[in-house]
Amino acid sequence: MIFAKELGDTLRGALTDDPRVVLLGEDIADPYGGAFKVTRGLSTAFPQRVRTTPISEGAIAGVSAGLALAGYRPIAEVMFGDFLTLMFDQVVNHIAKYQAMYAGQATCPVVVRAATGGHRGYGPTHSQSLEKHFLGVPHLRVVAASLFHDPREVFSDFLGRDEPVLYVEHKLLYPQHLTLPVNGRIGDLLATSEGGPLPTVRLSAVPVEDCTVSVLAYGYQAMLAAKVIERLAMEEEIFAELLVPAQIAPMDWAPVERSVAVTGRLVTVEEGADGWSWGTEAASVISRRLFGRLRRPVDVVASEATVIPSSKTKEASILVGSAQIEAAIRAAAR
Amino acid sequence: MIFAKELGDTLRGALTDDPRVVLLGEDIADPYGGAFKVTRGLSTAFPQRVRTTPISEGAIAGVSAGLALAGYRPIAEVMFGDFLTLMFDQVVNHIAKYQAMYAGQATCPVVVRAATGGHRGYGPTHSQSLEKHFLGVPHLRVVAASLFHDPREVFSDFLGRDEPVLYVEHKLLYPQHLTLPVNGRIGDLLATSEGGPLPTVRLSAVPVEDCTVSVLAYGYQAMLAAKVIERLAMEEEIFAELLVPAQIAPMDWAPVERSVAVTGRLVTVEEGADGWSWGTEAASVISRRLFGRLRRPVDVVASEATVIPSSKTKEASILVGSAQIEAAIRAAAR
Amino acid sequence: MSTALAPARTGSDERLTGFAGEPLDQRRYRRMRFIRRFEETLLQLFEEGALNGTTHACIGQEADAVAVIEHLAEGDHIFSNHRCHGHYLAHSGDALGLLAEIMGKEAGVCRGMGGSQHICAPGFKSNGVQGGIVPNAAGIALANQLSGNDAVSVVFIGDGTLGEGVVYETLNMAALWKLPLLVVCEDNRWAQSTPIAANLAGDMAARFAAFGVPVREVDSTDVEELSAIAGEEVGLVRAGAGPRVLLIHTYRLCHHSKSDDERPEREIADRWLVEPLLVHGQRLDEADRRRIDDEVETALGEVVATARALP
Amino acid sequence: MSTALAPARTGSDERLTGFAGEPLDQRRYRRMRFIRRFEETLLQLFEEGALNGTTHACIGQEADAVAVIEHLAEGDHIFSNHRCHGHYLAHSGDALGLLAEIMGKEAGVCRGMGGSQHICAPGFKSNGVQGGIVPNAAGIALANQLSGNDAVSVVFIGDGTLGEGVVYETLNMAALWKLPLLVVCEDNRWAQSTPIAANLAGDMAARFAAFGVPVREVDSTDVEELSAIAGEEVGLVRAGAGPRVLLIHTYRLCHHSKSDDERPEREIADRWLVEPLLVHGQRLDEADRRRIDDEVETALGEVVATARALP
Ligand SMILES: Cc1ncc(C[n+]2csc(CCOP(=O)(O)OP(=O)(O)O)c2C)c(N)n1
Ligand SMILES: Cc1ncc(C[n+]2csc(CCOP(=O)(O)OP(=O)(O)O)c2C)c(N)n1
Ligand SMILES: [Mg+2]
Ligand SMILES: [Mg+2]
Repeated sequence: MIFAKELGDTLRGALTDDPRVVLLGEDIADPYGGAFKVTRGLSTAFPQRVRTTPISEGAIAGVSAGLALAGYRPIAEVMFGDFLTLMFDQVVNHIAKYQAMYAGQATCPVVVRAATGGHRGYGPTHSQSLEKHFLGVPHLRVVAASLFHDPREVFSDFLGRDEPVLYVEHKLLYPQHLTLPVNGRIGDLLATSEGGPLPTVRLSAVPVEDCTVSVLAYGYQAMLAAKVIERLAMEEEIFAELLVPAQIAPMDWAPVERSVAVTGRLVTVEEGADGWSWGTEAASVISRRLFGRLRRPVDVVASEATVIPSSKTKEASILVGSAQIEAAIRAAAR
Repeated sequence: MIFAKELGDTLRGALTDDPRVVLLGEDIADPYGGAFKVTRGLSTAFPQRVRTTPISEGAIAGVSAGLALAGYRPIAEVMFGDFLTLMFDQVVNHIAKYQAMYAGQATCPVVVRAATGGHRGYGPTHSQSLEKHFLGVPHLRVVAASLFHDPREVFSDFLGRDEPVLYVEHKLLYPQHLTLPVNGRIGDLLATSEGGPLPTVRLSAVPVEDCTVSVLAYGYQAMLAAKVIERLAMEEEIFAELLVPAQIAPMDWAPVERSVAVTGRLVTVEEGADGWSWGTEAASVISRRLFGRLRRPVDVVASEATVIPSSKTKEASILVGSAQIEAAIRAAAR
Repeated sequence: MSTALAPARTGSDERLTGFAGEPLDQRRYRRMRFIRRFEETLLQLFEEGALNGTTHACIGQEADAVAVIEHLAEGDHIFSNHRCHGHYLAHSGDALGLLAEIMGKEAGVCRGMGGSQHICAPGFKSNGVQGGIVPNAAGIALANQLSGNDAVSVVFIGDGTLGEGVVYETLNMAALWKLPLLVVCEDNRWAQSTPIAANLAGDMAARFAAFGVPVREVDSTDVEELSAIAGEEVGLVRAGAGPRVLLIHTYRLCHHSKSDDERPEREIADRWLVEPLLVHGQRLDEADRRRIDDEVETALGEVVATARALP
Repeated sequence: MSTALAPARTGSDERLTGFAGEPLDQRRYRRMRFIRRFEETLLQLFEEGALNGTTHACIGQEADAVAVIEHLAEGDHIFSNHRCHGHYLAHSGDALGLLAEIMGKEAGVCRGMGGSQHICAPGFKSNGVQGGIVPNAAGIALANQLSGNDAVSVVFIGDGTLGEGVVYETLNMAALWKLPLLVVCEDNRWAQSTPIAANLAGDMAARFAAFGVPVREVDSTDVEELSAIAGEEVGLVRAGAGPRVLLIHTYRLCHHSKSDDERPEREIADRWLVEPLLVHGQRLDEADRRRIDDEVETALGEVVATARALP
């Protein structure tokens, strides 16, 4: 149940089940199978519908848009999420606009998959989590891969709906095992899923009524946060409820609101740069919805707003990791 | 003192005083002088340093970056701010990165000027205020033109510093008169400027101690908001203090915090689409800094998160205008 | 001369798009006249203040639209740009839908969302961002290729749009994948206020050829000449020859959008002498021409009246 | 044979960059050997786990770097890409600064911020985003033009990078403005895992020419041949001929980054027979070659030891 493999199988399933599915991306064809090997084997099985492209991120997005307008289901891979910048025009001014701008006469359900995130020493242009810049683009959904969400369900949601979506896959998730809730548990944590095909997964060592902090995180940071809350519960009896949404924009705030209504405290965690970030909106919304009912201000944990260094020690000093998550939860629980 | 004219004179002054200043942009040369006529006359006076470019936003930004790395002071014009999307890679992965990524061995002080905003019926791809997507890009400043800030001072700040900046000029400001504080007043409003060359201007009918709401707005919306607070003061004795920053990211929150510490209420106003917007960060920061001291939640006023319609009535129904600003201030003051 | 070409869409007004059995000469003249008068009317309405926003007329380039589009069939797809009225009208004949759209009315083809530059109807789309439509059209071509049909995807761009990098990214991909894409490049010598000499280095036709996309180049405002060539190009693409470019050297006789024109008067005046209606109109009897002009005028008058009355 | 070419930067280790008065043949061999051994050492250090992140070696392409850069002078500027070590070492000779950088040490040329792909030193920069460096280099060329100096801005790109649209936007602008820009395109037949046949349609050289940028094409791994041509090209750009392209057909002998290579073994083996050190090494006496090899080895050994000991 390695995530990269599950994801690859999901894509294979989609190609098999739905003749409208087309995969485009740089170096995704066999034998290479993509920089992170997610698509390995797929071009051999579906040579027409799995295509390695030239190094042309703008056209990859633009051709995907055309396919989608014509009724196909393109899934475009961005080798490093840092290069989403080169798709920004197509995403903002084409893909996300067509349906509304054409008064519903067309749909443009492009799926863009991007390998994001740092902690690997790849340096300033190969380590970013730029998804925050795609949050709040009207009519664009942003969904984050996590170990707590089955990619099959995620993609069945994508392919079952008519809206475009940006799916961010943190590189460090690829080699990890999926950890889906089984019988209300994930390992030693209680786990529940709320809200349809892209549920918010709630994880805690004890029932939420006994938790003193809510933690909101996605992607790789959610994996780290799960470990942190487990450790804090075991070792120090600090009990936090972790909420892990799949869809990070637009957000369904209801589960977050419910949790924070109980705990009175919220810590948000993301790897992207601080300032106008994902957690910022959470802080804004929850501060409003639970006005007067929070025990302390919402704490937004994000990475230092600078270039991501290549040096491993420097990188670790600016990117959010377990230490920052733990410190924030401790501070909140105090 | 028409804004477009003042801005043109400012650019002329910069070209005259500083031989490193170079203007690049589509159709900026004479006799046309730019889609909004800001640069009219400049290419005649400085043919080498004022250049009409091909329709190549990416290269305009990229060539500007090279000029800046080489010690020049490029000022690039984007005809419609909607096309900033095509510069996103250069801004995020090149211009804003170079100084920090090269450990300070280079600087890249590009100024990008973009004509933004709606209310003119130009439709989905010529009316947007996309600056929110550039907020929180590490090492990028975002500054908004307003009628309360002298473009001469703004550009002297830009050209006196080594950082890149995105300067957004709402189209509807071009034909307006600048209204700079004179003797502590702008028209019938008290006016003070705080904070150096890019001050936050504070406007109110009565001293802040007698105000019950703080309003934070920039650009064209600040002009609308000033009229609204003046009218509400005159006609209904609802007193609000309006704060108008020039630099909208990174933000100096101190003046906002001071104002809200007095009024206990904050309304933020922007024309960009709702969700992960400028005001979101304001709400997050002020809710934290003044935790327990707000009388009501921060209210973020932004445009409906959808495509901007071409139809004038439809456009007016989704974009923030005076009516929404007034309603929000009234609600806050209740 | 056949009239097999370009049957009018059902439901369109024959006075604008052509009557069944009408000689092709007359039909072409009628369609160009329709486009010309539609846009002149539009500019007048703008001056009156009846419209808002902006608009880009294709006065002088009507022959391109009519010539290319008369070779397209059900299932083909057109992607157009900011200067899309001629293409849209040649495709659909839908004057009321377009006018209502530009007026921002609910009956508009995009219910007032898109306005002049953002039009969508079956087989037709436009977007006002230069360049980005080219990969979109290539994607539609790829869809057609995957579906195994023989539909053609046509995209119209201007000379200035050759400044956008994504155009070349797309040419490359289209050539690699032999996509059934026809790029019609309308070189009208100017991009907004900028002459091609200040916009484009090197050789325009060679740019396409260098990416492995064959180019057919023609300098003409004659709808008949253009149609013959366009027919061959569309036919080749439809037959599976891969992407091709039809490069038409022409001229825009009106200003860029509403009132911005600083081009040499003499240059414009010279081009009025070879404008498409004049060039092709000579092939018609004076009486036929008059009749068609009148029919178009009457029909358009009705369209305007209807549009004005719309909520 | 002159040694006027490519004086070593002051402060660099002459065992790596060449001794004063050394015959040019030997100097060139030494520099290529230096680059080769530096990168082989790097790959070894990666395997040991002494480095982190990623790296792209230019093994097989050393002649390009040495040949072009020996014609550059103080004031000229090089912009390089992800595969920048050879360019950087040929330019600066700064093995320690680069190694420390890749090791993420404070003594690195960018204090560990940039790592393998993001290097900055006087007259040199690199960035790991394909394509975007090309307009950056053009901007530097424009600065030189405006300053009225005769400096040359050189940018290195790979064949695969010809997929990026901004390259063409820049060629166009550079040609229009006659910028003193030299684009060196190192066509090593592959882009990551993708062969040029799957990446590039049409004709590579024609792509540049179509934008009005003259191309000099050469298929060689011989540093002497390359240098002669590069010298002419740099000279032309310096003399104000406007932008030019030096298109070098060559081959990458190592994997793309660390361990990813799925190319046909036979193809690689064939290219090892014409690798630059072999080709040029034949011009040297066996004894000189041995001596140089030893000097480079010793010097690099010291560099590695010093770098390891750095904090
Ligand atoms: C990406 C982008 N940049 C700039 C513009 C503004 N603009 C609209 S039309 C135009 C000129 C287009 O020239 P050309 O392609 O020759 O078409 P023409 O107007 O001559 O038909 C420009 C610069 C735009 N719409 N999109
Ligand atoms: C914008 C962008 N897209 C994708 C990549 C990932 N990438 C790094 S190197 C490379 C291949 C480059 O090929 P080429 O230009 O031929 O240079 P070579 O590696 O052969 O020297 C790719 C796709 C990148 N660095 N930047
Ligand atoms: Mg044109
Ligand atoms: Mg290559």
